[in-house]
Amino acid sequence: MTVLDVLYFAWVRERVGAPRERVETAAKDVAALIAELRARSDGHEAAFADTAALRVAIDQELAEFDAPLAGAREVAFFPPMTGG
Amino acid sequence: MTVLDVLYFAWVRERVGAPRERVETAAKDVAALIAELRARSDGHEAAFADTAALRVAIDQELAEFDAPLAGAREVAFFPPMTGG
Amino acid sequence: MDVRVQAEPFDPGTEAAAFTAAQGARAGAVVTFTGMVRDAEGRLDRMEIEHYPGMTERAIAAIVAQAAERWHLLDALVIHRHGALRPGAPIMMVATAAAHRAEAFAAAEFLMDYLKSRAPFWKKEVTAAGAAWVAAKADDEDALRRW
Amino acid sequence: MDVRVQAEPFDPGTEAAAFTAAQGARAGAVVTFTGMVRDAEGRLDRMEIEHYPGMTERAIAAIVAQAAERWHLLDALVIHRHGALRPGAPIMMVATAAAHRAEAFAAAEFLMDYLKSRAPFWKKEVTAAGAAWVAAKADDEDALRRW
Repeated sequence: MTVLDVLYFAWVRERVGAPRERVETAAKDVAALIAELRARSDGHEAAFADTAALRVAIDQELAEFDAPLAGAREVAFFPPMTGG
Repeated sequence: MTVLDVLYFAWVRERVGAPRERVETAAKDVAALIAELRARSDGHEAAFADTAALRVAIDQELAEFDAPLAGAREVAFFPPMTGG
Repeated sequence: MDVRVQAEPFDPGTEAAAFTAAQGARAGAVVTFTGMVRDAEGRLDRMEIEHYPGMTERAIAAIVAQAAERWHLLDALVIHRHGALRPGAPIMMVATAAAHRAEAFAAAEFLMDYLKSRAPFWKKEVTAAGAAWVAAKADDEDALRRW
Repeated sequence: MDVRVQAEPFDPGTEAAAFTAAQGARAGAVVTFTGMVRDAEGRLDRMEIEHYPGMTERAIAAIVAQAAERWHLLDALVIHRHGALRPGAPIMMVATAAAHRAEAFAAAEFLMDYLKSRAPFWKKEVTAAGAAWVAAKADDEDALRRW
């Protein structure tokens, strides 16, 4: 088991109801972590209902859903970015 | 016969030795006018020696060498432009 | 190369003047882009911009380094605000300096395309009728493919 | 739409600030280009720019009108100096305002490409070794073909 800081932004944050949480997990990759997070609350379930609408960053670098979590300390979930 | 204001810019002006002159001519088009101008002096001859290096404007609009001069009042000769 | 992510307003003209003056006679071309809070219909109360502190600065620095190398930039500047912004307010600006215009233009467009879709900012529009997150545009994703 | 052909210096930052502020909340994007007298090797005494009074203003106004229509510009500005300019001095600037960035960028690049090859200016470089007219580049002529 490792402990991750999980961060949420924009409407993902609003649905989850918190900007961040500490999560103890044995998930091997992002997809497995999502499966665990969804079960936490109705808000989490709503946030992760459509993963095609989500982006993920591991330790502040954009990543794919099958990216391994080995060594990760911070995982962030958010919608497609709208900067500029 | 009509009277034209003929203007020269950049190295065309320097070779001709004057920025403008009034020219009485019966030339039907730009090419015919050039043939007349070349005979005026060695400077003119040098300025018009390579017409591929020249551009022409009739009444302040870019034109081709076969453009008719009917109705024209001002004809300008210059090298390719280097603005910006 | 200068990257600033800030809540405070900035003045694009002052920034453009300082950036241009700093180039001396090495640069032949400076391009600036300024993005403003648009509100053509006058229905917007404010734009709220959220970002991911830490990742934002890293992502922008990486994009700027890539642009600088690819187009031999003499200098580059990115300023991006977060927080609540009023209609008409400058959101962000990019400036690029290069020997020739083609490089300065290409680098500025590249930076904009990447900032739109790869820097962790999220915009929310707040009107009298409520608040809504701005959706990412397929066009913006497509724009990245040309580079 | 504003076109200025002048011997006097101008400050690109001041112009950019005024141009941006004038757009209110209609425009989402402002692009500026500033061209400076480049002298990377420090050998230039000055650049002398000759133009064709009358035709210059007509040609630029025509180019600006074309850009404004094609890219739905909300505003455009062209300033171009003539006379003797020192290394590092701004020669000219273009500013475009549009709803979205793609239009503002395309219009600014189009204006630059046309000003390079279709506005009657001629540049002469003066160094300690003498003076030479700047030759037009085949690249600049090619750049027009993309529009």
